[in-house]
Amino acid sequence: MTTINESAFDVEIRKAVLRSKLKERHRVETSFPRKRKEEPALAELRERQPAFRGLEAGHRACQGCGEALAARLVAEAAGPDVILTNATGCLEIFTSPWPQSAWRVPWIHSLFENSAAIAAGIEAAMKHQGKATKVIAQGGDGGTFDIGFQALSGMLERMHNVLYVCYDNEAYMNTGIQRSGSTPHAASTTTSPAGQERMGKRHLKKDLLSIIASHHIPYAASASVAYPRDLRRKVRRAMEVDGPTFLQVHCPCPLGWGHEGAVTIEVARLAVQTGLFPVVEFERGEVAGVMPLRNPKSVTEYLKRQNRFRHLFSNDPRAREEREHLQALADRNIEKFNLRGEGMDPLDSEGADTVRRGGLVA
Amino acid sequence: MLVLTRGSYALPGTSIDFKTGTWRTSRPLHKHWAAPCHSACPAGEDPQAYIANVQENHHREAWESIVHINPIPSITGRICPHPCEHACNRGRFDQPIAIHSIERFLGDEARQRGWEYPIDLGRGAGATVAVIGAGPAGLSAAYHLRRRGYQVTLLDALPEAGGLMRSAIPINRLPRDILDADIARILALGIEFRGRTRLGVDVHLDELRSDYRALFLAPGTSKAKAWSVDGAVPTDHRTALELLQEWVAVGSLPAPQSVIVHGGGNTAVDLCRAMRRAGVKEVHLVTASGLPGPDTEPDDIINIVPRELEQAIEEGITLHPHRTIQRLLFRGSRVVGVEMVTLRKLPTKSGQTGRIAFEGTETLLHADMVIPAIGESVDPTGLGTLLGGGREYLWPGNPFGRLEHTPGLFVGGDARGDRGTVSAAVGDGRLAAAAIDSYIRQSDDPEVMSRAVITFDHINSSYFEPAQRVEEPTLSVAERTDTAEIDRPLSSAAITHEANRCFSCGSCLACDNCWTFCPDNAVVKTVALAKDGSHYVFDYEYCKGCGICAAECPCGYIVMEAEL
Amino acid sequence: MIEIRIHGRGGQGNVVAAYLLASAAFEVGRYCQAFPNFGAERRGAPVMAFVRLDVRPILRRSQVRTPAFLIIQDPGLLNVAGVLDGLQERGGVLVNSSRSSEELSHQTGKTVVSFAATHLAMQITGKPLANVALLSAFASLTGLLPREALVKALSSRFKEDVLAKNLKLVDMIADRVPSKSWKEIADALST
Amino acid sequence: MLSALEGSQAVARAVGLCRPGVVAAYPITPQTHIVENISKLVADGQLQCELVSVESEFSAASVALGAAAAGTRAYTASSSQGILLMGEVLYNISGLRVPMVLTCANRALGAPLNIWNDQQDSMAVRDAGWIQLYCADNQEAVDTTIQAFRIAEHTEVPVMVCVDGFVLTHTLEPIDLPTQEQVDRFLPPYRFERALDSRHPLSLGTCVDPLFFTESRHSQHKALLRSMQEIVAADSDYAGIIGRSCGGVLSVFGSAEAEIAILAMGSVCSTLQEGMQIFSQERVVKLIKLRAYRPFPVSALREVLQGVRELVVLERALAPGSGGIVGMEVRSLATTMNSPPRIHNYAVGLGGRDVPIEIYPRLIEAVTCATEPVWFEIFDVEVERLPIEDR
Repeated sequence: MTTINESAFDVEIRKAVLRSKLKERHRVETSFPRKRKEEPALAELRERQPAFRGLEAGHRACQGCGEALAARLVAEAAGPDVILTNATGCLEIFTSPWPQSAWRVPWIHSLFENSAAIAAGIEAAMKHQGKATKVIAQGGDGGTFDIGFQALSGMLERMHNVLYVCYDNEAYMNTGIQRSGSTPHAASTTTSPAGQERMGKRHLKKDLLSIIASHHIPYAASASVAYPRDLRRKVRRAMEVDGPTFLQVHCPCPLGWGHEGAVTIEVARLAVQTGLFPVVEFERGEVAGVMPLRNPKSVTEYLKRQNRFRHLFSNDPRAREEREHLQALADRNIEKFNLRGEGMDPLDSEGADTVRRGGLVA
Repeated sequence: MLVLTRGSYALPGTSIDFKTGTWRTSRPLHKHWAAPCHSACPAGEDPQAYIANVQENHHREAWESIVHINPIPSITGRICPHPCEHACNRGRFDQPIAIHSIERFLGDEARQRGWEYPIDLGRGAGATVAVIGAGPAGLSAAYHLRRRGYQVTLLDALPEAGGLMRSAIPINRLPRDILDADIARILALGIEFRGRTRLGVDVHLDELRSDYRALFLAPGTSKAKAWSVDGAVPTDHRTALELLQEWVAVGSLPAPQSVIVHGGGNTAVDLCRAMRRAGVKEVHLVTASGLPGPDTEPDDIINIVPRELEQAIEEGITLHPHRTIQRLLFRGSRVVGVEMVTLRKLPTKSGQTGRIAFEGTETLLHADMVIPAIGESVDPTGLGTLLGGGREYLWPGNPFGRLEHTPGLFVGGDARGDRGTVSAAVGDGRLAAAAIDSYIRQSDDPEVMSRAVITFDHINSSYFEPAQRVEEPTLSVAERTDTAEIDRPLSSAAITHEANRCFSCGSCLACDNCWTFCPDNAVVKTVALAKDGSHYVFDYEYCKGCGICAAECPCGYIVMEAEL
Repeated sequence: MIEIRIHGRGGQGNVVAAYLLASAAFEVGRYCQAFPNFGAERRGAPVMAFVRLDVRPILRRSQVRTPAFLIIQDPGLLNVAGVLDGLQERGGVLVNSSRSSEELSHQTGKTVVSFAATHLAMQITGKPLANVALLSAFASLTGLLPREALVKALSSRFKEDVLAKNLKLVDMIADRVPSKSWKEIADALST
Repeated sequence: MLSALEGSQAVARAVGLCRPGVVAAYPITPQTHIVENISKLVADGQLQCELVSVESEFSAASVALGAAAAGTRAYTASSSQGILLMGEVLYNISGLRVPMVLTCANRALGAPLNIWNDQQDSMAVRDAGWIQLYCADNQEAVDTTIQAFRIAEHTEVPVMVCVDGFVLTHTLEPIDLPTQEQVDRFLPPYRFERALDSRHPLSLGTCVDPLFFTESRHSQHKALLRSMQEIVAADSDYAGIIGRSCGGVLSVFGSAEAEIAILAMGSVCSTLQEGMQIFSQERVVKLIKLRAYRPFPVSALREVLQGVRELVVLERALAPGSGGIVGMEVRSLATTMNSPPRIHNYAVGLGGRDVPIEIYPRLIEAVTCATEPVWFEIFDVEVERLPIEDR
């Protein structure tokens, strides 16, 4: 008989492990576990992927979910020595239906509006414990642009060493597609429906990134799931910074935007290539880099692929007006951030996703 | 029994217990399409495959991949009109891959570096096969038979092997040292070559048929076709092939003031250029085909290597596309010109296409000499009843060249009647060798690969950058001679650049896109485990069937298949 | 139990005076309790603080309604309604004023001791804060708090130069008021 | 060592003795002095902790939650509206079973705006799943604060230490602070088994569906009930090391046989205690000082109420439209007694209304004269100040 003092927690863990082992599917380790011969080959391969797998398969996101992809890429680029917080929202719900969790990094969900504050607390604890573990706060656009904005602003102002990642799918998707401060102008949502009197959302998409950058933080950037290499680079960049950093990741929601899951990436790419979603970097409040647009595309290319803008293609004369309005907004972005490229650039909107044999090293 | 955890925490990665694969209604599959270049190659090469090797700087593997199909890439790289490039999907994006340059580069590398043909003679069947005609079809057949371990005797009427490649292709397009070296390398594999052996004179079919288990006939076409315009023939009538062969062998050509060559093949253009260089001031090429451009349907483009056409124009050849000769103009017995008429290849009532001349478009063109370049037929000498009934070609009627009524006899190359390029001849030789092997082993015909060809709309071109196609440097018009090769070689760096332009149509590029973009971690990266040769496997336990991988595969290698 | 009420204005260190008084008493072994009449008043507005001193633990936490002593930080406060309310019959009033004790006693009908504390404080500390001066005077009047107790209390709150000046002020005040004239009352309440 | 300290300063120093790693707070009267004093300790290098000056009470609670979940001892403090702004987080902290300590400097809730003391704020979050301990004086505030960390960490239930605003927080009185060595002996370093740790990556705060939510609430309820033993144990261990006890879940003053009893929470108990001494000639009375309101010590109360015929329950808050809050719960437990006392329920001292010592005889008189039990009344309402319809 052993005399090691086993805490209640250890016992719980041990039982859970035993349970899982019975089902032959379980891991606690973040590193790739040893070969288990009795396992099927695929399960073994799953463990031996050349990238850190922060978000496991089996989560319950919709087919073609842009946010799931973005979160997966962020966790991959950031892990494993990282702690994640998560605002209430789709990502939180679909990754953590007890007793399961898709996260393979330490993760905590508290509330809708306090992801940044929870992260600040964890960061303070890491500092106190003398650990270098980086903290990443995550939230959707609702939890970031709207309800969680105050906590986020406070966290940035206090210069916590936290990377805040906003998965921007431009509406409250978890509750069924209600408009948020991030919903683009003229988009139809369940609380900004298009109808006889309205052409979707009346207000503009909040320019959150500029507001964030105005906190004079070391690094704030936007990125898109359509450009994973750029996204990974920005995550790594932010991870290197000792101080508050911010990433706004544009990620389509097939359900909320009204497109097939298969075209998630295409839609995201068009958002960038039209100038509607500028991919930019700020350092200490100043624009420090942009992804130039090689050939800015017409916003129509982007709008027509999504049902949330379907009313903009009706016979109503306001439809044309709103399309032009959106085009003007895109043009304004292009002008404001000087997005128009000067010839071909390997990191512009058409070069940044170039593939080559053997995959992406970055 | 599941027991609540304190504060309802969960263990990491336990979502793996939840099989989201059950959500799926369609699933991604790897579909190994035929690349258009592969499908278009008369020799049967798979350029996409060897370009993939070049991308990884595996030049030798690339070359081995070619010579598995075609033993003379350094020759075909130079002289083939490369329909592969015309078919290349990249042509819909910017410009096609310069496949011929890559092929030529690899062939030259192999020769210069002394790479040996990857042949395992150990499995030799030992049986004897005779190959008649040492042109590209015969050489290819001999090579492929030798690869299969047969004892091959290669017969040719001429003292040296090479056929038309030696007799009719200008030296400045195909330097003879290269031709000699490549042929020598093939023959050195253990092929017995007997030159100066003319069928029907020095050897006879019956005797060969009894001495060898099988025969491959590749005599080529050396008999000038009867040519006249409404029954009229110039008194100084010479065919283009005759003149070209004379020029290649002897180096002399008639040199009138002006010449009209009638035809649309390489022979016609080669002759035009030779005559221009021989001092003819005005050289006209009248061809029923069109020039590459928006006005010309793909199947109506003149069958000439585009760069050669450009070079011909540079050298001062005047082209008359979509024209034919309707009448010869005579002054006494001497030809002084032709009447041309415009024509187009159009669908006819029968449902096929035909060339229709338009009344009222007649024009006159004056010249001192009119030379037809409209092809040749098989010399019947020694072929006996095989060419009975006034037929000009052997028309085997199957891709293997098997002559159905004479077991053990196979035919390929120009003599088939439906070929016209060195590459096609090489392809014939390869297929015939396979068929001969089957015949001798008394097994079924080898399977002919018939994968669907992937079109441009399956390619996700977002993932590729526009990039200028490399062009081989050429000698300036002033520098050009009869012997110096006009097209100069490309550097290894240029070849790598060019190879990297390849879309890898319908074949996995191992770019990681599917692996990167799967929101569900349902694409697993592997090399060892993928049964279909790709670098990734689908984890159907978790794949929800969203289709992102298929949409974002740059190469069209992933398709969605409904699951009922 | 001795109950004291201190009247002042926001910014005059009224609560500090109460805390110092209680702390000083604590230093001589008394139980004590000091607390402000918690208000939201801003600088200049009349405020109060309470002090209880006893030889037994003090339990009650109600406001001081019947003080034995009043300490009034400026004469203007005498005009504020309720300032003198509940003062025990024998109780004393210590006022910071340039008017004489007699004059003020007459005016209020109470036993008043007055002196110009602000003026003195200004001379010594350079600041117009009467609280420490009044405290010293209170100590002298009642004999409750020996100098050492005051020194300890002040030392816990002030440092270096400020402390030195305040101590100087304490010493200077001691004989400005009739020493131990309220000792009898104080002693009576202390049993 | 005994020293004369302001209540807030004493609490701050007690917190400091507990060596928290992270303190997060947002200023609100009357809590401010606590945080100011902690800040001073940090500024003077007497406390090594991360002081996070957040932008709201909501974030204060969240930061403390994050820190505690990451395995660091965390502390926060607030009052009134601040407690309500934290409300959502408070439920969350307890549901996650993350231990931490919060000082509530009790204050009324607006509107109308009022910064003074009553206990409406902590009452408003009484069902947030926190242990609530009420302090009668500043010595108790100090001792309870130190005990609270141990209770929280042993039970993994967060503890709210309720200290009456101003009446305690701003009152200077002699307080005995234990030594660092004593506190260290009592309170071992924090160790949270489920701490966020990249070597052991758990997921906290998952979504529990109807199939298990009932059980999770049951577990939480049980944890609160079990914490009763830990409250008593911590108090007695504390007494063993430091030599002073706070009476566990409740204390009784006066004669055990008394047939009249007063039950109260917080600083009003001190005044009543003195009232009992001063007015001892009136009647034999016992004072029940309820320290643990959550968990609600049903059996301990039932025991001390044996033989009581008249029970006054005093509240510093009310449930408008219903009446007393504590009174209602006491009344409900009394129904389980064989001979329950008559229960008279009063709210006193709302929004800083002074609770004079005379309240004691007045209450005794009121209940002894009452023909019917007083269901609920706000004591000391000046009727003539009311609009006619509200009298």
